[in-house]
Amino acid sequence: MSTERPFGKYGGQYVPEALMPALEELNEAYERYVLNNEDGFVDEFRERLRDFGGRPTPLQYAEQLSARYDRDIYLKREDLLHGGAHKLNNALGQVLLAKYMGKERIIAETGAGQHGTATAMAAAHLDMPCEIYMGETDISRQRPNVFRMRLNGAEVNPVTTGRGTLKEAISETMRDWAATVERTHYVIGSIVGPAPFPSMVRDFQAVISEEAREQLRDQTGSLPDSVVACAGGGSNTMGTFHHFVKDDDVGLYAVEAGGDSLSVDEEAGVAPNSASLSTGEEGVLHGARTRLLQDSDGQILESHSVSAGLDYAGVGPELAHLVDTNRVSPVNVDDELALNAFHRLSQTEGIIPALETAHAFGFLEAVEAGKRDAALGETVVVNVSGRGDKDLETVVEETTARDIDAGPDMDLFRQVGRSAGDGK
Amino acid sequence: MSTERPFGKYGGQYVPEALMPALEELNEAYERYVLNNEDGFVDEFRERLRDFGGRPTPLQYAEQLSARYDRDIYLKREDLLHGGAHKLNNALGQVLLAKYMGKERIIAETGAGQHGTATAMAAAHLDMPCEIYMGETDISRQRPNVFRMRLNGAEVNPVTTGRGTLKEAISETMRDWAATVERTHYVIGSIVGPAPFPSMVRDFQAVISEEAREQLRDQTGSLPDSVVACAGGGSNTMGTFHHFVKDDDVGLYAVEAGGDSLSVDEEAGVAPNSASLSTGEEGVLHGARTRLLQDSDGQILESHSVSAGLDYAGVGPELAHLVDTNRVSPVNVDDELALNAFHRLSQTEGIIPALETAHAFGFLEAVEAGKRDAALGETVVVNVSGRGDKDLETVVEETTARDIDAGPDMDLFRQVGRSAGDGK
Amino acid sequence: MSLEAVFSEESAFIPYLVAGDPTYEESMEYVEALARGGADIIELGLPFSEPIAEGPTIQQAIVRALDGGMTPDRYFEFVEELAVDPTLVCMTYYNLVYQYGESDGPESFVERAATVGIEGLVIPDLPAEEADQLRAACDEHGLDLVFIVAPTTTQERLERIREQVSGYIYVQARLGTTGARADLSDRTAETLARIEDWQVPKAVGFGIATGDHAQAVITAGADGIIVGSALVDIVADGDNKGINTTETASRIENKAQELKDGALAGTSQQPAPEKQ
Amino acid sequence: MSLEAVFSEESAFIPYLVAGDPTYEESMEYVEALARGGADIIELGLPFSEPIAEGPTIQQAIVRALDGGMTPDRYFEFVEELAVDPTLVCMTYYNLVYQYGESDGPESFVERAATVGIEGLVIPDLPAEEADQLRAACDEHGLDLVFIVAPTTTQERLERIREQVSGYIYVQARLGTTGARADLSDRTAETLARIEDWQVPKAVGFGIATGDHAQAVITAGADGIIVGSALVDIVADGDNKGINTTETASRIENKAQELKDGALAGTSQQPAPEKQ
Ligand SMILES: Cc1ncc(COP(=O)(O)O)c(C=O)c1O
Ligand SMILES: Cc1ncc(COP(=O)(O)O)c(C=O)c1O
Repeated sequence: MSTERPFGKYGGQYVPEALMPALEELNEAYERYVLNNEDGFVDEFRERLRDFGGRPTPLQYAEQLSARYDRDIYLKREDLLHGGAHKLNNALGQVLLAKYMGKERIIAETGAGQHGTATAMAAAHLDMPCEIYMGETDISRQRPNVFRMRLNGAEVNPVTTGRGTLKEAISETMRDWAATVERTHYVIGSIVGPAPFPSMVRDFQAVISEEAREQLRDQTGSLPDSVVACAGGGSNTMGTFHHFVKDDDVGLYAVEAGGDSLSVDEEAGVAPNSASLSTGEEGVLHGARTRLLQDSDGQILESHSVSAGLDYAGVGPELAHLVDTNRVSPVNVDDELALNAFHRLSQTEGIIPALETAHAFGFLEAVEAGKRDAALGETVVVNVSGRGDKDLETVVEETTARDIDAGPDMDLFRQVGRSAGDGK
Repeated sequence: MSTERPFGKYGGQYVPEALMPALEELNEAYERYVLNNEDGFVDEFRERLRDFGGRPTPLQYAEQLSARYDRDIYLKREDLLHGGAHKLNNALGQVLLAKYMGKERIIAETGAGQHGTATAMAAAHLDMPCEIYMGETDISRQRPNVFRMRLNGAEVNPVTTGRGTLKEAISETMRDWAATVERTHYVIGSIVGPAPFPSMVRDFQAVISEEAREQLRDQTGSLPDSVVACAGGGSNTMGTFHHFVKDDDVGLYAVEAGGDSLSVDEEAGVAPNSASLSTGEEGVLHGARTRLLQDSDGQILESHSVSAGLDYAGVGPELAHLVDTNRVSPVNVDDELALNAFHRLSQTEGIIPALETAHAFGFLEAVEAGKRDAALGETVVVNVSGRGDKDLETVVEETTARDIDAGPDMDLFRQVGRSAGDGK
Repeated sequence: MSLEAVFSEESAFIPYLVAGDPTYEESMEYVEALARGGADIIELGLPFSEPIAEGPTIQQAIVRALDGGMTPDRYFEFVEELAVDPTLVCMTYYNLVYQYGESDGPESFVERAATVGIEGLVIPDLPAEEADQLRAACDEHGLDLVFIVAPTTTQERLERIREQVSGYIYVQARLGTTGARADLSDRTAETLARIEDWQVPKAVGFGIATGDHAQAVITAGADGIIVGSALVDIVADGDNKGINTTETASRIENKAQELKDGALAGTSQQPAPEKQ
Repeated sequence: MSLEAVFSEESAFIPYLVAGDPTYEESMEYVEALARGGADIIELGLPFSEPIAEGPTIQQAIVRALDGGMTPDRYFEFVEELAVDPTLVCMTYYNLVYQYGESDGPESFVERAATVGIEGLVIPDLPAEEADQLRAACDEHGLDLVFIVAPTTTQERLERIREQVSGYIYVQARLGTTGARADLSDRTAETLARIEDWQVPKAVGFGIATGDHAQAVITAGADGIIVGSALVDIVADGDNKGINTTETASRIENKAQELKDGALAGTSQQPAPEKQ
């Protein structure tokens, strides 16, 4: 299978031998159930996505943003999916597949906690025991999501190695998998990792573009001029792009986290951004050859973004390939643009986006302000990959700490912070 | 209009004279736009509910609960509505109506913050300035919702009178309205208040039962044996019941908050519950004659429930009428049953419900355990009125403080609490 | 004296206080001070837990009175015990009226009110549409039922209110809730003009705080002035600062006098009243 | 000595340490202690920031070595400077191999490794399927490429690995990551049986911690034992407790001796080896 290399030079299976048989088993299951709908897997998956997940999600015309940018802006509302982000499409697909494969236990990594909560929800729904690995740092900055996973009955295993964030959590989950592979399925949270994960996760997420393409044609009779999505690992991105890839005239923009800055501090081993498509280089991480943030030796850099879900040094191999072949344009938006976009969308459209998602909207504004050059055209579809409830504390902190033009007056937040604190 | 008395002896318009003309104006608008679809109001409302709100919401067969209770349990998934609760159906309807009426400003009260956030979202979406009145106590116990309202651009006005909860917030919003009635619309958050609010809010919420009835017939070919919904003011309740009221064979159960206990402490002026249908008496509150928690003099009692959204001394006049005429069965579930149900639904179905909603599920369990007597029948529709993200802190606190059988081991919660605290 | 009769003599000064604010005994002295200060009618508030028509000043007075143990029964005792000249009107919310006594409905309340010597009722959350039952009980027991007209009241509603009202009509000077203000609203004159031909005396309230206000309102054509928050402010101040009751009572008396004098000064500037 | 040649003499003891753990100089002494203790081959780890196959012990060693400034270039200097008898194998992850040198690809790394005297590579995240490029480079520069077989490895995959492997085959004793354990897995014998007829020497690793383990593994049919965490634990202990380098080195030497002795004791119990 790895010989197929659907993503050019990217992809592959760079994992310990102990996991290879599991990948072969998974690949076979992927082909049988997902690609060939054996035993009605795909039908059951779609039915559960509809009844449990709430699909289809709407494609909404955004009145205020369309006026502001003088283009027709359509929002694909993945924030309305159960759990609050696109993540459930994949988590539900994989947990269901694990069930078809006869696995008895689910493990997953999580950074922001969105994939972890989606997996915990799917596992509860399908009655599978579930353990989530999460870095200690992320555990303390994403408290509500830790609660949600625990409430759904999942164990949350704190990862104390390294900086205690997503990268370490993935490594740790792979280690668990290597020890328990026979009865355990590892639900990877994005289009990363060894084959067949990148293709499989994309297929589960592709429902986003399948619906959006159809919905836009129903609403306008035509295809969009461009499609915009944020990119961390890239699962919402490829999900939103997939069915448009063949439509050559549709521009595809993958918006990465520019973080504080695009430059790298080799000494400290830190890239103050997560822009692996824009600034990274080919390498091998977490089972796949892809574009990475790494130093000149090949050591992986610590990434940074105000949004925990984009804070990752790698990216899906398929996106790397589509960027190399000029089908997808990699762009990036820094923390400040993203925060401004967060507030703008909240205030003008009544949709509080995830900070990850806010990056996609930051790109629209950057183009409008002439800070980025892109021919977005008349009609733009933007994926609202998730809602921002999980980010409230971060946004309040970061907005108070910086000078965010579009932010509201922060006084009441401080006041509430105090009285809530006092009340305990 | 008040002479029509659609709810028997309940309802009416017990408000200051200054507001009466506004109610007449509203009633006229209600008849023109809502009842007669003038200028295509209803079409626009439904379109926005679909594209912005995410309707229809699914009717999901709940596998684990059905097995547990040996009945077919169907979940109406209002938790998937934008904002996370049924509240948007009403808020969007009223803000849109205000726009049709030429009003320039929106005000609303909120208790748990769910109606406030829904109104703030709808107002942002429709580009209307918005102010929300919220009791100081609620402000400090519902922090995330305060943030969300502010982020959506709404002003949040703290109400310091009384105990600083919903009852005081309603009174205060009425006062604002009395001063600004000419250009302001007051978006009441439940089927309470003076006519035409109870009918109008019900009509906006009736989409729940319209869909559920149709969906169940599609899925099973028949009607349910019973329909269960929690009842605070009763808007999700009547929304879920409305289209079944005429189906005489369908049992309708309104589940109130039993709080700590059903008995009343007249001395302290406190009813440690919010069960106005089960234990209250006829009276006049906030513009309507209905069933109330009051002392023998007619002073309104402070209500109590672990769920802020049910914590209200009154109830919609229509529900009071349907209870008097034996069409609706009023039942109640105490804090502990509700907390257990919260955990059970989270763990077995992968749906973290609002604490309000958890009461509806607590009723199923109480019937199963023989603690309540009700002929629920084979097929039961339960309204999942909202999601529990807003309640995480409360649940963790209350579960830790009590002995909740169905709760998970609370250790990680405490640990996270600590490290999050330390991290700051 | 019957309510209408009061107005036949001179411009009426109608102060409002909450019975039992801050305690039964103090409140008794303050009401007596109003009488000494020239009150013609006293609107005596029976405190209700959800006073939706009141601004912050009166809301707080209500909280004080409830905390002080005021109930409908105590209220009636209070009125019985009270030995003052001015005609007494009870101002409260409908739920207390409705719940009073053994059986539901307003009858028991009205009967008891009549017994203790109350001449009229003002129920701010009871519009004309909902008032039939209470109107009937008042008629039976010889009480007047005062209604409010607001700046927003439509012509159609004016007719409805006109049919129901007796004693006096309470002209709400401005939109909003009760509370003392620094200025007077133009809308007062407008509203007065709209009901110029009504037979019933017109008393203006909401926001009147000084003798000058009083004078201006009477000059604009009112037959009386209703003053609440400006007086309640003095009670609150006395309570907050621990001023002794006699001192507070005398401040209330002085304020009452200022307002009564203002009203009288206004009368002399009015076009000759057509006495009814 | 070439890798296969090592095994032709007696059961091989193959210890593992992370180069540069906790510092360049200390690490140098510890590796020398391994040699003194009887190591036949040394697997010298080049630390990578994402060591997905390692358990906690080696993860921490890697963090120490990276913090101590270890890089691929320093690693090669380290190997050059090292004057020991045992044959050296470099154990690292593929990204470091791939990135080394001016142009992408494994050639530069292999060339440099050969120059400094490394005889073979173990790359735990490089399965046979992805190894063609590296295999070619190793062939060109005369390095062996060691592969791992796991308890889960299927028959089909065994064939694929058999085609690619040289030097020795690393038999993973159990599922999971590296780390010293108290017991040995049955699955070791099972795996050894499955590859009994392979020409290449079989070294067993993952969890071997004592001389007794070593003996048991060799008795079960292995040609060598690979021991990492049990040795790294000593380094960690020395570092944590501030034990001096000489003392730690001698503890390492002792442990090495125990393991080597165990392996030799195992040999005598083995069925007479068919020498290839
Ligand atoms: C809302 C949301 N959007 C986007 C992402 C980024 O992931 P991906 O690029 O795989 O879609 C995340 C990850 O947590 C997320 O939660
Ligand atoms: C999720 C949810 N359910 C129910 C309620 C109770 O309101 P009602 O009885 O009007 O539906 C609330 C009120 O905040 C709520 O947030």
